Amino acid sequence: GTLDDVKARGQLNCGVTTGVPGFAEPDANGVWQGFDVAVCRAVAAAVLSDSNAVQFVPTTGKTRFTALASGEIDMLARNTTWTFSRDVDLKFEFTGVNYYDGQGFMIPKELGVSSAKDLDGATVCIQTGTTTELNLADFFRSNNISYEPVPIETGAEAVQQYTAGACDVYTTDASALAAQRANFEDPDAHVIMPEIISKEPLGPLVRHGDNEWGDIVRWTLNALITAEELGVTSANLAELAGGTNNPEINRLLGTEGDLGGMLGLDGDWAERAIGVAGNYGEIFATNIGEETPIGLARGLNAQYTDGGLIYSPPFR
Amino acid sequence: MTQAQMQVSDEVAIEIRGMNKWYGQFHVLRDIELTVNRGERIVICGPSGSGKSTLIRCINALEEHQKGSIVVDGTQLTSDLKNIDTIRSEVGMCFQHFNLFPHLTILENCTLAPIWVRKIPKKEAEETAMHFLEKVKIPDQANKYPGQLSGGQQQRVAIARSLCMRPRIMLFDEPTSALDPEMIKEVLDTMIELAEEGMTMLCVTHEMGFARQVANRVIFMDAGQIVEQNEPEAFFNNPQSDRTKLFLSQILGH
Amino acid sequence: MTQAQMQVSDEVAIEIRGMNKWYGQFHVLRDIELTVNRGERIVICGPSGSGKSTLIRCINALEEHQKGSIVVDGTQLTSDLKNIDTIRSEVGMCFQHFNLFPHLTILENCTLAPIWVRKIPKKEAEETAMHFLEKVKIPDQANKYPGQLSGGQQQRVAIARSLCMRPRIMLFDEPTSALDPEMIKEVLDTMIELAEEGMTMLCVTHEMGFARQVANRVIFMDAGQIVEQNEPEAFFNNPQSDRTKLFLSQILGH
Amino acid sequence: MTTITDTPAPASFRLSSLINDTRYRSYTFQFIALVAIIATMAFIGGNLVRNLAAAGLNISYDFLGAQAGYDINQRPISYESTDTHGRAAIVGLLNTLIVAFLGCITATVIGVIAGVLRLSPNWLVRKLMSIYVEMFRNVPVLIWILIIFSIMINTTPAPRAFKGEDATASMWFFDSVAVTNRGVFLPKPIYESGSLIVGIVFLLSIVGIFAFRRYARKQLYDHGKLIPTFWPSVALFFVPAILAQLVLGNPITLEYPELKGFNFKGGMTVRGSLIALWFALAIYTGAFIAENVRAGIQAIPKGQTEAAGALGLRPGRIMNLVVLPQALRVIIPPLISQYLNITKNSSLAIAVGYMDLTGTLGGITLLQTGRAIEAVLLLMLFYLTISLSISFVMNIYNNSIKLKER
Amino acid sequence: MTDTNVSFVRTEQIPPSPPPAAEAGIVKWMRENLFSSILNTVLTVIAAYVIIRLLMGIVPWFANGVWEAGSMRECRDILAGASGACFAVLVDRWDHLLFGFKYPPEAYFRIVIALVLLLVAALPVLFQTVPRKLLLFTGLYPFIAYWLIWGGSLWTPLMLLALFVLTAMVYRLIGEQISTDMRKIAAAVVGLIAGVGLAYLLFIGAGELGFIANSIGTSGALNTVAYGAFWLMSGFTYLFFIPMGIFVGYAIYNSYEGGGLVSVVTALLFLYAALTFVFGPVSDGLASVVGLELQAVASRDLGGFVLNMILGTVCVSLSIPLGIALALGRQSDMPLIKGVCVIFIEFIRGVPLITLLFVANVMLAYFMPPESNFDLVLRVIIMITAFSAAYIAEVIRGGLAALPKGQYEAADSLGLNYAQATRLIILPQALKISIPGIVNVAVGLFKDTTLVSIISMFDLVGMIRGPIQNATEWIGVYWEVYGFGAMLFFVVCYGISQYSQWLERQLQTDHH
Ligand SMILES: Nc1ncnc2c1ncn2[C@@H]1O[C@H](COP(=O)(O)OP(=O)(O)OP(=O)(O)O)[C@@H](O)[C@H]1O
Ligand SMILES: Nc1ncnc2c1ncn2[C@@H]1O[C@H](COP(=O)(O)OP(=O)(O)OP(=O)(O)O)[C@@H](O)[C@H]1O
Ligand SMILES: [Mg+2]
Ligand SMILES: [Mg+2]
Repeated sequence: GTLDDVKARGQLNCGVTTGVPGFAEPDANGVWQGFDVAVCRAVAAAVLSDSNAVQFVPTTGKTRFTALASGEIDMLARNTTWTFSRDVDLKFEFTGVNYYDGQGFMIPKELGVSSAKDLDGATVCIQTGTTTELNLADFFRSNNISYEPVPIETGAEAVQQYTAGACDVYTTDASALAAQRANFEDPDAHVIMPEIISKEPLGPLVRHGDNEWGDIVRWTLNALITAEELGVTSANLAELAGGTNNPEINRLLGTEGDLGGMLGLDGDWAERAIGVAGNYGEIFATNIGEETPIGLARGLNAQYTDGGLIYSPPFR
Repeated sequence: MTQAQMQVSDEVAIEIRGMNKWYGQFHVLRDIELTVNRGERIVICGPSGSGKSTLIRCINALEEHQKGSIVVDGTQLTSDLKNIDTIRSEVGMCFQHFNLFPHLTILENCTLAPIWVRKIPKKEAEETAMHFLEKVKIPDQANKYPGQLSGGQQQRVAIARSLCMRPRIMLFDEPTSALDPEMIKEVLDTMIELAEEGMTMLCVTHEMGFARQVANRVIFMDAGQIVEQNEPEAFFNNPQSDRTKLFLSQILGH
Repeated sequence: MTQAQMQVSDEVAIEIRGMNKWYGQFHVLRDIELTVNRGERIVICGPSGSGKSTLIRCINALEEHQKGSIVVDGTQLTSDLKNIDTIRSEVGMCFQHFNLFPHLTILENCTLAPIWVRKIPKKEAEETAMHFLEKVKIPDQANKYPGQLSGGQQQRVAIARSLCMRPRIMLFDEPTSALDPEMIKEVLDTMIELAEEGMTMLCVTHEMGFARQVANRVIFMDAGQIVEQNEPEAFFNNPQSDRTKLFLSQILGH
Repeated sequence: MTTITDTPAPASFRLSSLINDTRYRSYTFQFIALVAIIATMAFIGGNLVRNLAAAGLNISYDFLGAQAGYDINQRPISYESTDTHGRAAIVGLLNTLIVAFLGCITATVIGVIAGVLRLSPNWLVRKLMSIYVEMFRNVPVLIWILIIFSIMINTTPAPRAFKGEDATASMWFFDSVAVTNRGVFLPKPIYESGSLIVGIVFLLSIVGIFAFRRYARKQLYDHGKLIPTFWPSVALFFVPAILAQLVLGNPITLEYPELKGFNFKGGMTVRGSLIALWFALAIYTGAFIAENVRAGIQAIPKGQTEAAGALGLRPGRIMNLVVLPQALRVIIPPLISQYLNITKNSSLAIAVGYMDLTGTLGGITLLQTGRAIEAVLLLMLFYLTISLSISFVMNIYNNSIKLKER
Repeated sequence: MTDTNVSFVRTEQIPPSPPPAAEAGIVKWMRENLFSSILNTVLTVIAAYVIIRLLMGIVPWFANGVWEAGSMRECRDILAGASGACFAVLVDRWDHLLFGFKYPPEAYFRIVIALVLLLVAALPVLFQTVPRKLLLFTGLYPFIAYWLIWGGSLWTPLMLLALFVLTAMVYRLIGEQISTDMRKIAAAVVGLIAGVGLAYLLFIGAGELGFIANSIGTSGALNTVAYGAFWLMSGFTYLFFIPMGIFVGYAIYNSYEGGGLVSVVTALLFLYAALTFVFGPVSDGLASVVGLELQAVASRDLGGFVLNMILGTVCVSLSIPLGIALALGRQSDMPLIKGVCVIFIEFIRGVPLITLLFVANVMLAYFMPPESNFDLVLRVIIMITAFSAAYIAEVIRGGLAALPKGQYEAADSLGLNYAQATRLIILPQALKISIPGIVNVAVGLFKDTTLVSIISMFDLVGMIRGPIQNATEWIGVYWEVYGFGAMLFFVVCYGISQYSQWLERQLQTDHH
């Protein structure tokens, strides 16, 4: 199975994007950084005990599925929406959701538009490569308004067109909108509209059929989430790993039970995964949280206990 | 038939006075003085680079001269386009490499200029063309393309093409030097025939047999100057200048 | 020296029986019968297109014949590559346009085939080559490229190149017709020398002087057939067929 | 002469004849090659089947019939997001053809002008043209497409710049044409009753132009009268149709583009993406064509011009009657490959968001359906067909004008 | 009536004199080159206007350029509204633009050395006057460059080199040096091995075809046809697997006299055996004794302009032999071989490179055995090589066609066989004629390597469009990076095309 391949190789091949700020981008030193990247690193740490034993394979919208299907990559952690046909028809297995997104619109304030329903006749820049085009078409068709789509390949080019006024509206996942707006010359001149026209649950995926490997990816992600829920942070990780009186934490960190063994890993796997960059909340905060230039609020991505959708099945 | 039997009138066909030409700093033609009467047949010879080609190209305004005057058939050669046109329609020219138009048939080659320059109706132009093609003995090739003809045939077509413009003066620039020996004769025969009809001709050539047979006058050029001119017999048998003697000894010894 | 003085053995070098060749539907060679003895020197002439080149190219398997048999030095020319190779290494050929290899020096031209085909060590091959280059009187050009030589020299190199393979039979296809008159003599001299040494030669040529001087036999071809063959004196002075007479009158009158 | 026909018995067949006999040799080699090809196919095909099975995929073109779900902004034929992927591919194909066609024409015009100007006696023009040619020939077309697109977006005004009292941009030609960074908005003709007649008149006048030119040629050939054709042709082109339009009381009206809401409405739109791609391809390929044209003209020996001059032809006529007809024969073969290059390079359209074949079938369709193999195969098939047709047609033309040789 | 006074003799020479004053100097130059006619004057004015406008736009942008800043925002602050470039991005991302973002910075010097050596290696190929001895270095260069760029143990390229040399030696040994009897024995052995091997391969292939047929099934008319066709081919192959093996074995055996086929096959067999059985263990063993290691770098980590350079040089050099083979194949008089070559060439020339890159990216992996997993760079190299081979084949075909028929005939009449004639006579001449054409293809190909950015490789353009433009601090840069990229390509391509023009002139004078 994939697990053996990865172990034999000593390296995890993880498909990412060619660059989305905050989610996956190489920094000035050429090191991949970002929210999606952190998932890959966590898996690598869990499996190979080395968060740097990851080969990041940049993929485009077109190439990501074949890269995964052909075995070039072991997992894809790229803003890929979990949809029925991808899961069923293309034969992939989505192992969870690390970011709940939705498609939104950004528009210059001066146009004075307050609702997406007022966009009749607008020119809309779309960053192609995901489900965006389809959502957009559905939205305008169901609201019976006309528009002019302008498909753009990269986010940077879309922004360029949008800021030059070549389109009135820019649509893509709300997270990216926020991230890009933050870098505008004058961010306040643009508003993100309230309508979110689609559900975009983004998460890592693996090939169909290798359930052991799928489980590892799924539960590594869940470990990060559970860690936040249970208050396990990178600061107190070492201390808690010594054993606590919370059995759930103990099971998570391997001091109780043998969850790791069931996965084909050792007992410390989750500790290592969390140790890379902290729990889900910490990863969020360092990569895309409100303190970063991306400046995303937790919103839907808060723990269920805080009214969000982030929810991990129990570790038992 | 010798040259004496062909008539030469007193009328002046070409008059060149104090003509000078430079290529950049290089003085190719120096103080050329030359008068050609109507009906005269002049052969120009001289070593390579002496300016023979340049001289006859100046007469046809293919090259500009910078000093002196050239009067052809009473028309002064200036940079005035009208005069150039007049002169060019009076003067026909044959080149060493024939320069037929490869994309046109022989007949079209011959009728192109009459139709577009002389504004002669096509039918009439074709009749004239056929007449001259007959004269150069290749009427049957009229609908072929130049590429399909031998060198000698091509040169004869080139002559016919010039004749179709009914020029009063013909210039030849080494018309036979690119030909195989067998073909030279064909072309020279055509030229001799032309000479017999009294065409005024200036011919750069080294065919000395031809010069003896048809020329009224042979001009020897060297270093851009006319060094010697004389009737053919006198020229060949009794050259005056040393330069001429040397040249003749080379050419005839060959 | 006349042909009578050169020895001709009884051994058969080339035997052609009922050979026919077609290009598509066109019957180029018709029922050719020809026996060449070792040491014979045969000149083939005939009007253009009569199939002379085709005949000697068939002997060298450059063209395939479709009917009849060709036996060269006891080897039957079939489609078997081995036989073809054997024959080609027995038979040298000189072309009208020399076909030297322009990217190799004269010496390399001469040693290429001995080294690669005969597998002779390079050094030895070079010695042989120099020997033959001396024979054709251009040893000093050995390190030049063909492009730097005159036509006559090139043709002599071509002969030397063939000789280096030590062929027992030489074929010549109009070896002098692409040359300027001065150079023809050089080449003919070389060929005469070769003939004197007793090389079996088949030569397509219109150099009648050469034919008279060295040939044992002159063959006249027309329309793909051998029309007449005879000893040179008899052939030139007393041709039998009308076709031959006509041809000779044209060629000698020229 | 004796005619013995003792044909030799054909060399007896041995196994080694298969290799050594010229009669069988080539069959042997081809047979071996055939077996090798089949074996290679088997290898590749077997792997393909096995890999697809392992990935749980199957080759199927059913997706072409499924609903596409995305919109395309430039639709030569009607298309909705509810139409099929197949139809979307056709739309893309037509868009490819449109940009390739426009590109070829414009590149030819640019190339011919630049090529002729490179031979101009004017030093400055000559240098300028060679800078143009070298600059474009030596930088990748993708970079040029991106740069030109960017220039277009950033130097032309956005529609909203036309808005309001203090508009920073204004329309051209009496408010009929708007040049924006979304494209160019042009008046669109509206056909009312009677416009058919105007149309017919216009067509007739075009026929008339050809007839007139023939007539002029005939006059020259038959009566030696040279009639100028340029201005009469221009007049013929415009006057009858305009007259008909006036006489019939303006049956054809123009719908002018107007700024309404976000965009200009009404009229015709030439989208920015099309313009950028078209322009980039044309100007890039134009540089190559310019070189071909220059080489073609220079390949005509100077003797041709001189001979024509000596016959008394004027320079313009020399160009038309002698030089160009010959140069054309030199220029056409490389021109064919430049046309093919434009078509192939148009596949970079997606870089500027133009929805060509690669953008639809090879882009969003591939992306949405994940049918990579099928989509890529179809894509190659389409391009191959286009390329082969272009070179087929151009080769026929080329052969028809070839020079006759001995 | 004749002019009696024709005779004339010049007694003194006219010395050459300088041309009249109006015919020289700058005024004349201006008159002739700028203002010779009304049209030209107008053109001059227009051209001057265009140039001035362009300069007015570009010069201030350049002059105001900011070279030191940490981000786009800082640039904007420094410029404070004035028009100006933000060249700071070039400074900041210089390494990435040239080498990609993953290549270890401490190994940059290796690439620089490899590129410099490339120039040296190219010299003897490009200039006839350079000593021929340098060609030896050219032959060694690929191995050196491989080691420098990809790193790893030096033993790998060294062993490869040794294997190639050994293979050549085996070839010569069998072909020339051993006695005829020995060669007969060798021929028998090699023929047996090759025959059995071939029969085995065909047997496997036939099975494979049947497998394909079965997995297609017979649902649908098209499938039924394909099913039939595959079974037919399978049957054909089954029928012939033993006869083919025997025949090929026999053919090799039978050709012992010529020596050619035997030695080629022996050499290939040797190479194959050595690569599979000896190569790995020995080079590993040697590496464990003496390291000679450079830090290994994965192909994936190559990027930036260097990736363009590597793809360009590797693909062009690989495609020349392939192109030659295709061109010869296309000239062949065997319809099947000719047909295959024509189809390949026309197919490749008929589709855009990016569709082929898509194939490399999404399809090629499916054509390979499931366990083999070679990386994207290699796949891309394969496709680009195939692509440029088709174009080079056409160039070489032109060169072959330009050779006079007499050259072939002379070679034939001297008894050279096809391989000898081709190698010694035809190719050297045809290639020489084709060099300018090949150089042009190479320039085109080098430019086209930017298309790999479309399949998510980080070459120069990919680097710009991906990581740099999406970097948080550099959002909004455009002209600076593209201008820089354009300039890099311009310098290289212009240099090469000037070379090719020089060469063309050189060849022209050669011919006379
Ligand atoms: N376009 C030109 N530019 C510069 N110099 C030229 C040009 N054409 C000819 N010349 C020079 O002018 C001189 C005379 O040339 P011309 O062709 O008139 O000589 P020629 O007597 O016809 O020689 P040939 O017998 O070789 O034809 C030569 O030295 C030549 O090099
Ligand atoms: N490859 C070919 N295909 C078809 N016909 C050919 C071919 N080669 C030669 N011929 C024809 O065969 C005939 C004989 O040609 P061949 O070259 O043998 O004549 P030849 O006697 O050598 O003439 P020449 O004196 O002109 O060399 C000619 O009519 C020629 O047109
Ligand atoms: Mg001259
Ligand atoms: Mg012949």
